[in-house]
Amino acid sequence: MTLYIARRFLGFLATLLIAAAIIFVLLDLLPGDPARFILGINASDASVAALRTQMGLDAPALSRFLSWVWGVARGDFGLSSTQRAPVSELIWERMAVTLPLTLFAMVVSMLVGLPMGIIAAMRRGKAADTTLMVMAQTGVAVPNFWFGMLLTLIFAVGLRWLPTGGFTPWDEDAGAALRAMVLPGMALALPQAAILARVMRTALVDVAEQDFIRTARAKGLTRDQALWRHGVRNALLPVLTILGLQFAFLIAGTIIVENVFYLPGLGRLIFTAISERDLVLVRGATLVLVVVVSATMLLVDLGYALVDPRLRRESGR
Amino acid sequence: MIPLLRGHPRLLVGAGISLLLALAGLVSLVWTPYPIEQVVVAERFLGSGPQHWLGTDHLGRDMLSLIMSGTLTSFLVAGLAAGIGIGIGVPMGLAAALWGGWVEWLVLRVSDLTFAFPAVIVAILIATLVGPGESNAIFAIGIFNIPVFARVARGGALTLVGQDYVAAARLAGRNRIAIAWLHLLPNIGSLIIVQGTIQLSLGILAEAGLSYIGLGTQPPATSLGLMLRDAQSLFLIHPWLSIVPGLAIVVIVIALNMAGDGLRDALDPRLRRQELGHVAG
Amino acid sequence: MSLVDIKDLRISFGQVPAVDGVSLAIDHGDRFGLIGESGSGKSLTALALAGLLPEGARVDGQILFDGQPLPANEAALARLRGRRIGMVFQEPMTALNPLMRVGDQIEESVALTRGDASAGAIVQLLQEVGLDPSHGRRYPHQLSGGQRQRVMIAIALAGEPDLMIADEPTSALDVITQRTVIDLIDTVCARRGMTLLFISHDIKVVAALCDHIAVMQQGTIVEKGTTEAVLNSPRDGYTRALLAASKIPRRRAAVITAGASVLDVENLSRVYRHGMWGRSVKLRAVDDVSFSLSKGECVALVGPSGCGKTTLARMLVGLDAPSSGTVTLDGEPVSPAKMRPITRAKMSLVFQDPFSSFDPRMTVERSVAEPLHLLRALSATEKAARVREAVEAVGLDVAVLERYPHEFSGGQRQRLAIARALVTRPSLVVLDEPVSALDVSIRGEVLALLAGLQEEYHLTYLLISHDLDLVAAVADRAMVMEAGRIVESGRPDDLFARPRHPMTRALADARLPNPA
Amino acid sequence: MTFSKSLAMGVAALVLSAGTALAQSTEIRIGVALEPPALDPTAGAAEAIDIVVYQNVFEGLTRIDQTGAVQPDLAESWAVSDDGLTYTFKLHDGVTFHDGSTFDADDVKFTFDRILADDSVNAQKALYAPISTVSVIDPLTVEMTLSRPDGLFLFNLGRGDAVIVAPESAETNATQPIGTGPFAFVQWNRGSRVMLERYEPYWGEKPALTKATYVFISDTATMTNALLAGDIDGTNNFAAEALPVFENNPQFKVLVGSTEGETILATNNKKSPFDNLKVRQAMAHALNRQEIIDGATYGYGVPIGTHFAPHHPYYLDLTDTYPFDPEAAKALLAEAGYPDGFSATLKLPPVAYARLSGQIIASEFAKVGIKLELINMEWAQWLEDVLTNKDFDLTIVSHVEPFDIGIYADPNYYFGYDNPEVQALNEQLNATIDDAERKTLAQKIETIIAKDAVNGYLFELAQTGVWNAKLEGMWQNAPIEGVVLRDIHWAE
Repeated sequence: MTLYIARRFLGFLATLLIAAAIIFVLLDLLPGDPARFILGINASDASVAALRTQMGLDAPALSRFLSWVWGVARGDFGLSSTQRAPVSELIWERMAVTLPLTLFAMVVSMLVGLPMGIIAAMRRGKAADTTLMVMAQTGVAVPNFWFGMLLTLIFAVGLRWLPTGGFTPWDEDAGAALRAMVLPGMALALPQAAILARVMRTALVDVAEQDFIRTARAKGLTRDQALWRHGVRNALLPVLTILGLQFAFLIAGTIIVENVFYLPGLGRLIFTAISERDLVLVRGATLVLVVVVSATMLLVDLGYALVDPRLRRESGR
Repeated sequence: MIPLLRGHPRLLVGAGISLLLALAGLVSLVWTPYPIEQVVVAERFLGSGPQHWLGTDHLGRDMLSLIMSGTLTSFLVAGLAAGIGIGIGVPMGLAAALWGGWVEWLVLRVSDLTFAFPAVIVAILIATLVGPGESNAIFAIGIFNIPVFARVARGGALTLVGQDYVAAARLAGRNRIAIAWLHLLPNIGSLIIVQGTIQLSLGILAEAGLSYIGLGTQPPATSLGLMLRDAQSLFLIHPWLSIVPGLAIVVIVIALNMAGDGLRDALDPRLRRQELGHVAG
Repeated sequence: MSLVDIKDLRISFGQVPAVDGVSLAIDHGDRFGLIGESGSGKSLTALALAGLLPEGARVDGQILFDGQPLPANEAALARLRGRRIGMVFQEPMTALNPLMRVGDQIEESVALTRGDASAGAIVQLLQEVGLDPSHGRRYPHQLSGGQRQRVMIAIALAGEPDLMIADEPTSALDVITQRTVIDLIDTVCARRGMTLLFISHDIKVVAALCDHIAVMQQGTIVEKGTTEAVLNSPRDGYTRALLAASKIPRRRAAVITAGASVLDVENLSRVYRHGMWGRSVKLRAVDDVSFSLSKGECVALVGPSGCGKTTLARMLVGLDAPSSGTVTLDGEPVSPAKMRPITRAKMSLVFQDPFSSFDPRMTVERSVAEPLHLLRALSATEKAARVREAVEAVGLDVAVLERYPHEFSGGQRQRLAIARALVTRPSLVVLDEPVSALDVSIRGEVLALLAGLQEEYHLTYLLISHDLDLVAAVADRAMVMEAGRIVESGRPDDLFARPRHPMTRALADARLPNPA
Repeated sequence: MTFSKSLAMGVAALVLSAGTALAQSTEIRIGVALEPPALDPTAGAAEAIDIVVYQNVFEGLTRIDQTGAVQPDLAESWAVSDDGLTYTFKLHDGVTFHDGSTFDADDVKFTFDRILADDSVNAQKALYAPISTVSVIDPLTVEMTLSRPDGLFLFNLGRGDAVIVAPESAETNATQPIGTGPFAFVQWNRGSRVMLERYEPYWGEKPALTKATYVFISDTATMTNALLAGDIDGTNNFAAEALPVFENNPQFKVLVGSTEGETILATNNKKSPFDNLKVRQAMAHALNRQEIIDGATYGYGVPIGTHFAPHHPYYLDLTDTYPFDPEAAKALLAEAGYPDGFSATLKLPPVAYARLSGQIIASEFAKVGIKLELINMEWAQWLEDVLTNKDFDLTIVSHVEPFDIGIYADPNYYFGYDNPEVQALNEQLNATIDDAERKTLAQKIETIIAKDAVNGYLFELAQTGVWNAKLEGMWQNAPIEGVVLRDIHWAE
């Protein structure tokens, strides 16, 4: 087992290092000069040049990259050029929104998607199966910003149960912060729940044909009991891999949903930072995002080994 | 192909609708009821009527023409993105299955890497490098497709690499690349097609998402996602403007998914039987 | 009043009747054997009795268990299955839940039937099936095929059933494990006085275990009666053919041209390393093997599963590289890397599973012609001629060339595999369990074909098999392998009459008496 | 139309029936589309900074009122020497910064030394170039001498770029703004909101509001929902296309005013074929201003014929210099040597009015043979291409700086117009103080740049604010960038 973890962790670190290099190189090529952006239309070239040196933009690329990576290792992401605040602080502020939102959406999508998939598989071919799968099909097909709009119109504008958006920090008013999570979380969770339902159903239908289900029935279990006790756990393996991928979809999705519900999330931070050419901030935020997504995929892989004893002893791929 | 369709209504319906819409898109290359760049502000927000079957948008452009050319762009973007995914992802997957060892380790790391970069971030980075537009959306979504097809190809190839006919081919002196081309690719072809339809539908949704934050297709060209974005702020005044493109997206994605599922059922039994092989008795 | 009474059972999928009017009765304590080839409907009959038929099956006729018709609703049927019937299936690899310890899977069966699942009951069951209590903590993938089949039997016995149904329990096991499992079923049924329904395509196994036999063909019972009656004086033609096919015709001794050795193997070994640097575990799959084959000879390589015979075979044909030692064919070196195409064309391999040895997407012609890729000198017409010649040599019509593999039966595919092996006119052909995947009736034809080809083209065969009757009948010389080493070799009749090495003796003892 | 009308009404009814949450009588939440990159108006040009802090957190020596006139602020009164070169300011007594430190002449000297320093990062440094010396006479008196008379000097002192900052807090104003204004900074949750509260020891007249929160909402549809749901009380500038939702809704009031934003089709005069006057005249004839206003800003916006704000007393209506006449345009193009037109690029910054008018103009120009390729850009890339490198054919942008006709006298400004006569007139204009004289000079310049069709003058950007019906005291027009909270209060 430790061999399996060691190999995967090594891979994880390698991915991060390459990702950091790619982010740095890509951002260095960005056209547009941050200093010019800050000083605007009428600023003279002299003051723009002054700001550039002040921000250290003229040093050679490699030394900037090395100092950046060394800084990141120590947790210091540098100073944001537009917002004069440490990047790590800005990112942490935004993570306090994006992470809970993504986890909320994951939980909702699991609570909705998995049971849907299981019931559809249990009632395969019957009415429940087709209706659930049609719902899943439509769920995947609706663009989440459109669904977000619909949710707002009904629950926020119409019924006034929930805010139309915005976010009050957790320490200030946890209740309001939680309420601010509900609608965006639902908008994010819908397509993922639909995907989960379909994957769960296919996995369970495949497992139902396995020999050990027939053995379980031979022991005296009914078809449903056999599926529930033995089938579901085995069907979770393929579902687990999808969960890892879904987290990457969710993080991407949050950027769009943050716009619809004007949430101060990491996605919008990156989006505005890029349009303001705040390279230090973009670099730091993108790297954090990449680390979070890769870490989740690593966790899912390790989770896979935990659930499936076959991977435990040998050195898995 | 015909027996394939008869047995599977879902495939028939799904493929039918998707092809019909794709055809409508293609027609827009040659002809649309009105040129989509033609702006007639005076005639904006018209409901559906004799001249404009689906009415006009906020710039007086004919909605039917916009939908047709929008469908074409959406299909084009999603199609090319899937093409990138297949073109790069499948060879990677096959190489991982055939060579194993560090090649496989590298392929897995590259796919982790591309997954770690959510499509939207890549789109933002490219948009600022090259400027927003269809090519940017194609590239961003394409990158995100690569690991998906790499995984599918690797998974499919791994089950086949253990088959005796692959050993027989090696005995016949075929090198790995010949084996991949002659034996592995044809046998995972159906897996790729099924995944292709799914990635196509996800690609159309992704393009809509990118257009929503202004990074996808740019005017005067149009796409379903862009139409949806422009109409979003007018939702309470002219809901029709966002219902039409929204429904178009939903119908296309459902049709593509139905085609994908139907294809999986149609191709699967044959695939499954020969894949497992079974001992007599 | 018999325990099981099946009257005019009919099972069909859509309009296709898989079982067409089967009637049979099994008395308490009886040992009933059901023989038939693949597709004869024998397994479906057993599954119908246990109410485990796949979805979409339409069942007519009547099944009485202990005088009562099988209950209709699923829950009652499940309870009956659990308490009164124990089942053992064919494929041990997939019959157990991979994510649960085997002990827990036995415990579940005990809890379902007897209410209390005391640890003692489980240990007692494990010992009864010849497993050590510590095996209970293991996962299925940590046990051998034979051990898993014992776990299956323990599960079946948990509910102290009246009827044990064994559907091909041993056909996936090698000969030694097969014998131990058969003996286990025999002693267990005797001790518990259980009724047994044993299903198999192998007459020897059924004859060894059962008092009554029924023979099924295409969904109907063609003959029923006591074992002696059916075996000694079979009334039905099909039964007679089946019995004849199980006795393999002895081949005339080969004329060996002395001195001309085709293949020379010196100190060949293959070592697998597991684990990270320091604590690596060495597994010696093939350990310092040396031998040589002379032209026209048919040599057998015999041993239990996992003894390394397939690894050795793959090294001989240059599929895998050895850790040390050399293989030379007609003086030329053999290894996956540096090996001239001409040398590779001089040898070929016929695989065990006919269904996985052909690319489903390729026509028979392209598959058979593929080895010709090694002989670039040949022109296209010469290649086409070779392909036709090979196909006709194995007794098939040239028309097969345009068709696809899935349109052929197992036997025909194995013939095509042999044609592919001959197309480059090799001097050495390695046969990896060539007939063990085929129905008994077809084995004879394929073996006769192989013998004929050997004589006609002066081929040298290396036959890998765990079927001692086959080896005794066909091979000139046999080499017994155990844990990667060749422990004994000589003429098969001498070996099995006076075995010196314990493994050879174990193989000899595992042979079932030839019926009649 | 009927279906959509009823839907809008339906939603409005819903809002009514749900009963408006009783808004706290002294608090206000204002929706703003763009979040400021920082909060120091003296070190950044973004309009979003001024919207939050100008005249709320920071104050200057003078301030601009709702009509655009200059009013005294921290400077109680001032005396100007006859030659207009020396200004002596009398400062208010008892004024404190929000961190308690006192305000006096030293702070004024520090502020202007900082603006004029070599390494100054002030966006409008050029406007204050005429200042040669700033000297402290006594703690409450400051004297400034100019190198040349400047008619706009007092106006420029009232801009956000010249607010008075204290040496102790200047460096951290970007994130912790400390000013002398009626509202003190509370906190800034980036990406979400900025909170201000009333500064009790304020020296001047105390504002009605005790708490003000600026909420950043970039999406128009979301802003609509936030207003309808009562999550925000109003917004100073709402997207014109969604106004119908609020126009006939008793819950809300719509304030339509003008801004200083002259929206122009900027033309690269140094690049062929745009260096040819006939081509520029042809383009002017091809523009249908009314269709652009209807399409891009839904009818809100005043057509302009030159680069000047219509609400300004000096404005001259020159819209009929080149009336909409496609035939004349084609004829002029033929004369200029382009019988079948030409193709060019139109680079558009990421704002709605530019993207929409771009498409309309492209369609209008196509009718006279000019084929335009639209290129959409981010702000940073637009600034670099158009401003710095002057690498563009045509672009659309709105110049929101007040009284900025002077840019036509700067030959290396991005649209590259070099007319010595205009440069001389502008020199003269800056040097004169007398109002009547300044008017005639300004109008002369307006006429020349109109005739020369330096750029395609489209329309004055309107400001369409949407507020809760019970709110009063909001500015109708926007003579200067900012949302001044001073006079805003709830009706009851």
